[in-house]
Amino acid sequence: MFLFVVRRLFFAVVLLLAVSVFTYLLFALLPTDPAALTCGIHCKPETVLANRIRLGYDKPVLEQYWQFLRGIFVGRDYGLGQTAFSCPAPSLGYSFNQHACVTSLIGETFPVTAFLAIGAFILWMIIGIGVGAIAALNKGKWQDRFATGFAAVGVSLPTFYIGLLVLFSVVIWFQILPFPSYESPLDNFSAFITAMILPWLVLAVLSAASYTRLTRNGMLEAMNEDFVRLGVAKGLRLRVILLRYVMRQALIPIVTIAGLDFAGLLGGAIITESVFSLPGMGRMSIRAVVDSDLPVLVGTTMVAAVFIVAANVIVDIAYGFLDPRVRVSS
Amino acid sequence: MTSTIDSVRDDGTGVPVTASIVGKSPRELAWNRFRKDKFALFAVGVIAFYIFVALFAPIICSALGISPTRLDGQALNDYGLPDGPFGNISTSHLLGVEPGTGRDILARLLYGARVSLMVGFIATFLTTTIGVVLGVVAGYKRGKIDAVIGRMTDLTLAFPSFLLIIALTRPFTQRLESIGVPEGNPARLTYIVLVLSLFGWVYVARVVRGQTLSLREREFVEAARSCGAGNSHIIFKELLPNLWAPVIVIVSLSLPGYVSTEATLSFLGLGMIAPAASWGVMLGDSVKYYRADPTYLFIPGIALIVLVLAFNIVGDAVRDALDPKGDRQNLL
Amino acid sequence: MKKKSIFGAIGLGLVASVIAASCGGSSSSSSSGGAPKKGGTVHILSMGEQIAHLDPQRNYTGTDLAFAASTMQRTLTSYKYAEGDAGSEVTADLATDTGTVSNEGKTWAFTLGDGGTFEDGSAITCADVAYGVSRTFATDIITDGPTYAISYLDVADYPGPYKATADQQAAFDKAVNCVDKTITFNLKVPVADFNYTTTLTSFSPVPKALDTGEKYDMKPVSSGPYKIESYEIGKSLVLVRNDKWDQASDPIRHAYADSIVYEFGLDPSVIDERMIKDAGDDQFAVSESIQPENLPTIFDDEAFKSRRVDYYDPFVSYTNLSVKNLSCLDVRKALYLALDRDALRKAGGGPYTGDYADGFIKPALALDYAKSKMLDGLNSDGTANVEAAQAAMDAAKASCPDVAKHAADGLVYYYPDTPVWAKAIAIWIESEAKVGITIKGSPVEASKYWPTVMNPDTNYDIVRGGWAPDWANASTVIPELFATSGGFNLTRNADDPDYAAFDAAVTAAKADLDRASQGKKWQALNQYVVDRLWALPGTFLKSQSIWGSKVGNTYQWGPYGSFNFGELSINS
Amino acid sequence: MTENSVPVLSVQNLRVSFDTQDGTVHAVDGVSFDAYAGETICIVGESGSGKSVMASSIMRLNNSSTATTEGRILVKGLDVLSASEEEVRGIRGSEVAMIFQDPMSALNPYFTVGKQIAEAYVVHHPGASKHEIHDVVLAMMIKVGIPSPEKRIDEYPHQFSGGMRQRIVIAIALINNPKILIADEPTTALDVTVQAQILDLMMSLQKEFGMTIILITHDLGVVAEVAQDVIVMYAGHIVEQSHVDALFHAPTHPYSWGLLGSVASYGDNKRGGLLTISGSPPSLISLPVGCSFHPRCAHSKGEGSVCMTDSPSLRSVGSDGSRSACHLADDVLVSVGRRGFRS
Repeated sequence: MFLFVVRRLFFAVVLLLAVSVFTYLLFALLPTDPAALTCGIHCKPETVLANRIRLGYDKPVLEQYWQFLRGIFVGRDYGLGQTAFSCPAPSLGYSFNQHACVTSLIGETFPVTAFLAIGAFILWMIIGIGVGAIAALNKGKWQDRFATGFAAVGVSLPTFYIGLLVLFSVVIWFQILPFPSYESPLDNFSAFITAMILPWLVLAVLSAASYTRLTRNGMLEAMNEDFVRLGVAKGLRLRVILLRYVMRQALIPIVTIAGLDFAGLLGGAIITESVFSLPGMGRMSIRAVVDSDLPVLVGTTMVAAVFIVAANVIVDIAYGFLDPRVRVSS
Repeated sequence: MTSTIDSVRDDGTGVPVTASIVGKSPRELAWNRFRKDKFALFAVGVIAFYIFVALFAPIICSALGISPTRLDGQALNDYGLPDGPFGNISTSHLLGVEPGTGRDILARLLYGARVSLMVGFIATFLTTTIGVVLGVVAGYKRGKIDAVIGRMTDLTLAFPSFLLIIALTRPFTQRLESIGVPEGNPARLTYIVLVLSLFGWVYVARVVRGQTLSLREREFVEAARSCGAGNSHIIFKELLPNLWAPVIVIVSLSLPGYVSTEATLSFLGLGMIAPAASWGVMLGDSVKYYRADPTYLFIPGIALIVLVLAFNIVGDAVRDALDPKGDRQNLL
Repeated sequence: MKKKSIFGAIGLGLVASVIAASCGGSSSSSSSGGAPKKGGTVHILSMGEQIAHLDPQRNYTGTDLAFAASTMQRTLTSYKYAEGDAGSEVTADLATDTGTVSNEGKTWAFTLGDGGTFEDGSAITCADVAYGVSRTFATDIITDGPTYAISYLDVADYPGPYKATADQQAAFDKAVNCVDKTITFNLKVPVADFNYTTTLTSFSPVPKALDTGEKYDMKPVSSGPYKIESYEIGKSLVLVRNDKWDQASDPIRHAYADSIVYEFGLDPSVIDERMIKDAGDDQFAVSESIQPENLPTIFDDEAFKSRRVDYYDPFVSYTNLSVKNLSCLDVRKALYLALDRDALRKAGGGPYTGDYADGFIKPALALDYAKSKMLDGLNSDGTANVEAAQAAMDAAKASCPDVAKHAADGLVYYYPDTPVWAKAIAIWIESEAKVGITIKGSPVEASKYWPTVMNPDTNYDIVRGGWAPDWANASTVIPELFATSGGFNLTRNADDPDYAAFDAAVTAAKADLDRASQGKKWQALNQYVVDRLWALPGTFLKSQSIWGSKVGNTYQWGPYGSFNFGELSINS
Repeated sequence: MTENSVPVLSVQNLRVSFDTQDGTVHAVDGVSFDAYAGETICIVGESGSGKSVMASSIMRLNNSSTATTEGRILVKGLDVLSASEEEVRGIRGSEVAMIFQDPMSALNPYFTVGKQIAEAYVVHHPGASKHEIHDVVLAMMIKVGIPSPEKRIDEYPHQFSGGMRQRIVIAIALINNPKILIADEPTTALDVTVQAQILDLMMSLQKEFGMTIILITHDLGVVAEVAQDVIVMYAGHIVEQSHVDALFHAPTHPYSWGLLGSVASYGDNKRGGLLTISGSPPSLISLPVGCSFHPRCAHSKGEGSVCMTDSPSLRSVGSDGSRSACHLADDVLVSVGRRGFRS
C-alpha cells in the first residue's frame, strides 16, 4: 500500500510536469503577442520590443519555461530600477493586465471558487444520490421517469441558460431572494449564504443529474448481485441491505467520478461564476482569455491541473479503502 | 436446435429469458423489444423530424417565404422590439421575430438546427470513433500499447478542458484559417468539432477499454483466438459487435452534450459568426429579452430540451433493449 | 476621448452626456430638493471587470476620468461641478486660478493652492505635478493615456522618468519648470486652451517616492476626498474617505457619501433588473447604462420619472472607411446610400440611440458646429435609398472598376464581437447586398478591438468609430480623427488626392487663436470630410442612465457624459 | 415416510408469473408439494423450468414489482406469501436458509467473511454480545471446515477459493440452525473435486442439524446420491414426483425419461451417445395447449388427442407413491420405463 501511494505520487508529479510543458508550449506558440497586449492602443514597434524584453518574452520558449518552473520554487523578479518588483515563491508569473502576481490573484479568487465548489458538491451529492436512489427503488414508475428525465435535461442544458433562467425566475418573477452579491463568509455569513444559494443550486442540479443516473444504474446493478439476495435471505432489514450492500457497491464508481468532478470545479466554474458574478477563479480565467492574459491562463490551468491530478491520486487511494479487493491485491 | 438440460445458463432469478423467445439473434430480440417501447419510437420520430427540418431548412424556409437573414423592420416597433404580443407571432412569422432586427425566428431556428446538429453529430462521430478504436486496442492488446494510451488519457484528463477550449478558440481558428480552412464559420466549426473530439474521446475510450478487457476473456473470443483468428478479425468481428450497446448509450448522452457546448461557446461569443444562426447564438441572445420578449426566451430553449430528451429516451430504450437484465430482479 | 468599455452596447446607444444638454427632450434631474446630506454608501453597478486605468497618466476614458477626477485625482484645473452648460466651464482645482498664458500661447503657468495633501498626509508640491506629467512619456509602461503632454511640451527624446539620463531629465525639467509653488509649462506650439488640457488626470500629481510604475494602476495615491480601501478586479473597488483631505483646500469637491463601492462584472441584464427593482442597497446605486431592450420598460413608466435620464452625451458614432482600399468616392457613396441606418438605429433602441449625425462635430460644440450638407439622395429618415445606391455603384463600375469589383467580392468589416454588434453586422450585410456589395464580417474580441484596428498591419475596409471631444474644441475632433497625425485616424486617407489640402487646412485651423474664426474653419473641415465620405456619419448619440431612489446629486456631467461620481449623495 | 406427519414446508398450488416487455411469463404454474423434517428433496429440470423461481418463492425472494405470486407456502404454519414483510424477515435465515449457485458472487465483497457470518447471526439474535458472536462464528467456521479460522475470520471473500467461499455461504446459512435449507445448484460453479466435498459437508451437517434440504440441481448423479424424493419440473409444472429409486428405475413421465437419457452415465442407448430431448423448451409466455411437453414428446398421440387438448394434472401412478403429470403415464410405465434403466 505504501509503495502504491509512493508510485502514484511520483506519477502524479510527472503528469503535472507534462501538463505544465504542454500548457506552456500551447500558449507560447499562440499567435498572440503578450508584449503587444501590454502596449496599449497607440503601440509603437519599439515599445513592443522594449516590453517583450521587460517581460522576458524575447527569450526562447524553453528558457521561458525554465524561468516559469524556477519561479514556482524561488520566485521571480520583474523589471528594472524604480518600476522593479518581484513575485515571491511560489510564483506562477505576473499579470500585466491585472498588475499583480498570478499567485496572489489566485489566492484572492480561489476561496470564492472553493466555497462555491464545496457547497455545490454537498448539495449535488445529496440531490443526485437521493433522486437516483428514489428512481432505482421505483424503477419503471413515474418517480423513475421523472428522475431520468431530470437527469437528461440537467446533463445537457447549457449552464448559462439554466443559470439565467433560475436567476430571473427566483429573483425577479417570484422575488424569493435578493440579487446575489458575493460577500466573504467571514464578513457577512448570511449575505454569503444568500448570494451562494442560487449558484450552488444551479451547479448542484446540473451536476446532480449525472449522479442521479449513476446512482440509479449502480443501485439497480447492485440489486441484481447475488450477495444482495443472500443479504435478503439472511433476513437483514431493508435499510441495512440498502446501505451496506447496495449503496456500498453503487457508491464506488460515484466516489471516483465525484472526486474528479469536485477537482474540476475547484479549477473554476467558469459559466456559473460568470452568470452569478462571483469573483472566483473561473471568472478570472475567462477574463484572462478575453484579455489574452497568458500568465493568468497558464497559472489557472496549472492550478486546475494540480487539483485534477491530486483528486486522481486521492481517488485511487480511496478506492483501496472502499474496495478491499483493490487494497489487498495491490 | 437441440437443447441439453443446461444448455443455457440459468440467470439466477429463473426468468427464462432465452426459453421464451427462441431462434432469434440478440439483435432481432433487441429490435423487437425496442419496437414495443412507444415512448422510444416517438422519440426516434422527434429526432428524425429534427434531422429532416435541418436538412431541408432552405426548402422549408422558401416554401414558407421566410429567411434567417432578411430584416423585417415592419415587424418591430420604434424601439426595435417585436411589434405585437408573444414576440409578434403572426402568419408571416410563425414563431415571431427576433428583437432588434426583425429576422424570422422559425427560419433561424431551422438554420440553427443545421449548425447545432452538425456539431453534435460530427463531434460525436469523431469522439466515438477515436474512443472506440483506442479503447479496443488498449483493452485488447494491453501491455505497452495500453500503457501509452492510458498515459494519453491521464494527460488529457489532467487539463481543465473547458478553459482550454475557450482559451484556444481564436488563436486556433486563425491557425486553421492560415492552413487553408475557409475563413469564418467553417474554421470556427472545424475548431469546435476538433477540440471537442480532442477532449471527448477519453470518456469513450475508458468505457470501451473496460468492456474490452472483460470481453476478451469471454469464451467466444477465446474460441476465435484458438481457431487462429487474427487480431483484426477478433477486434472487428468479435469485439466490436459486442461493444455497441455501451457505445450507443454514450452517444445518446454525449450528442446533446455537444450541442449544448456549442451553445455555451456561442454564448461566450466563440461560436457562430453573424449573421449565421445556431441555437447557441439564439439562446445567448434570447436570455437578454426575458422581460421584453419572453416568448423568444423560451423558443430555442424548448427546441433544445426536446432534442435532448428525445436522445436520452432513445438511448435508455436502446440500452434496455440490448440488456434485458434490466428487467429481471429485484428484491427491494 | 474614448468611450467607456466596448463590451456592451458599443456605439449603439451607451453612456455619457453632453457638453451642453441644450437640445431638449430630457429634463435631467438633480436631486429631490434641499442640500445634499453627508454620509451613506453609493454603489456603482458596472458590467466592466475593472476600471480601465486608475493610474492618472493612463486614464483616458470618459466615465473613468469623471470617476477618478471627482474622487481621487485632483488636477490643476477642472470642469465645474455643475450640470448643463456650466459643467463645461473650466475652473481652478489644485491651482489657484485657471492658469496664466504668455509667450503667444506657448507658456502656461499655474500656481498651486495651499493645503493640498496626498493620502499619506504629505503636501502636494509642484514637483509632484511635474513628476506626474513626466510619467506620460514612459510609453512602454504608461500606456493608453492621452499624449498631449508629449505632443505639446517643448522637450525632445525624453523617455520618461524611469529611464531618463540626467541630461534628458534636465531637458524635461526645463520644459516643465517648478519655481516654488508655480509650475510653468513651455510648449512647442501655441495652445490657446491648454488649461482645458490640464483637466485631464494625466496632469495630476504623483509622489515620486510612492510611484510603483506598472502597479500604480491598482493603487494610485489619492489627492482627493476618497482613497482606495480595496480593489479587486472582477469584484469591486471600495473607496472610503481620505481623512487627510481638507475640504478647505479644495474649491470644488463636496464628497457627500462616506464611501463609494464600484461593483464589477455584473451581467448587463442583471444591472437593469436591479435598478428597476430598486430594493435594498440598490436604492443607493447608480448605473451608467441601460440595455436597449429595457429602455421602453423604464421610459414608458412614469414611476421611474424621478430616477432616469435620457440625454445627448458627447459622443458621435460613425463608420471609418479605409480610403486606401476604397479609393473611389462612388463606392463610398453607394455604401452610405444603401445602408439601412433606420434598422441600425432600431437595433440600438430606436429614438434612444440618438439622431442621425450630419458630420463628426456634435451641435453641442456650438462654436464649431454648423449643419452639414449631406450626400444627395441620402434619405433623411435613415432608410436605404437603394436606387441611388445602385446608381452610385453603376457609376463606380465605370469610373473605378477595380474598387467596385473589390466591393462586390467582399469588404472586410472588423467589428467587436458582442451580441449587439452581431446584429448590427447582419444589418450591414443585408443592406449592402441589395446593391451587390458584399460585407465580410470579421469579429474581433471586444477588448482587443481598438488595438487590433489601430495596428497598421490590419487590413480592413470598414471599422467602426466613436469619439467625443477631449474638451470643447473641435481641435480634439477633426485632427484626431482625420489627420494622419491624429490619435484615432482609422480612415487611412493619407494617399487621398484631397488629403494634402485637408492637412494644410487643419494646421491652419489649429494655429488660429481666434476662437470664432477657428470654429468656422472646423465647420468647413467637417463638411470637407462629409463630402469625401472618408468616414460615414452615424449618430449623435444619446445615453440613458438610471439611479436608485435614494441617490441624490445625480446630474450628468457634461464633458464626460456620466455621473459626477464624487458628488453623488445619499438622501435617506 | 417420516416420523413426523406434519410437513415443515408445504407448497400449495404455487403460481408465479412475471410481467416482461414481451408478455407475461408463467414461470411456475400450479406447483404443490410437501417436505418433511430431515428429508432431502431434489428438484430437477431444464433451465427455465421454474425450479429456481419456485425455490426463491419459498423465501419470497422474487421481484415484488414484476412478479405475481399466488397459492400458499406454509413454513411452520405461516403462509410466507401473505405474511407481512416483518414476519417473512423473521423466517429468512432462521427457519429457512438458502445457498446460492455461485459462491464467487454470493458474498459481499466489501466486508470480512467473519462479519458476514456474524451479521446473519446478529439479525436473529439481537441481544448477542460481541464475545458470544465471535465464538459462534468461529465455531461455525470450524464446523464448515475452514482451516485456521482465527486468521481467516478477518479476511475478505476474494481471498478465499471457490470451495472455501461456498463453505462460508453454508456457514451463513446454518448459523441460525434453520429447519429448511434451500440449495440452488450449490456445486455447479465449483470444481468437480470440490463439489463432492461440499456435498459431503452438507449431508453431514444435515445429520447434525436435522434440517430439510431442498436441493435444486441438474446433476442426476448428485440426485442419486443424496435425494430421498425427486421432483421433476418442466415449463413451470411438476411433471413427476417420485422416490429417488422409483425415478431411476421407473420414470413415469416421458420427460423424466428424456432427462435420464441425456446424462452420460445413465445413457444406455444403442448408438452409445447421449440421448437427447428433441426440440427446445416452450415459450413460457404462450405454452402449448394441452400437455406442454407434447411437441417434444415421442409418445404424444396425434392431432385431437388428449395430449393436445387437456393439460394433465399430477396424479399418483404405480404402486411406489410416484406421481406423474402424463396422460399416458400408465402406458409409459409399461412401454418405456420398465424397459430401459437400471442404476
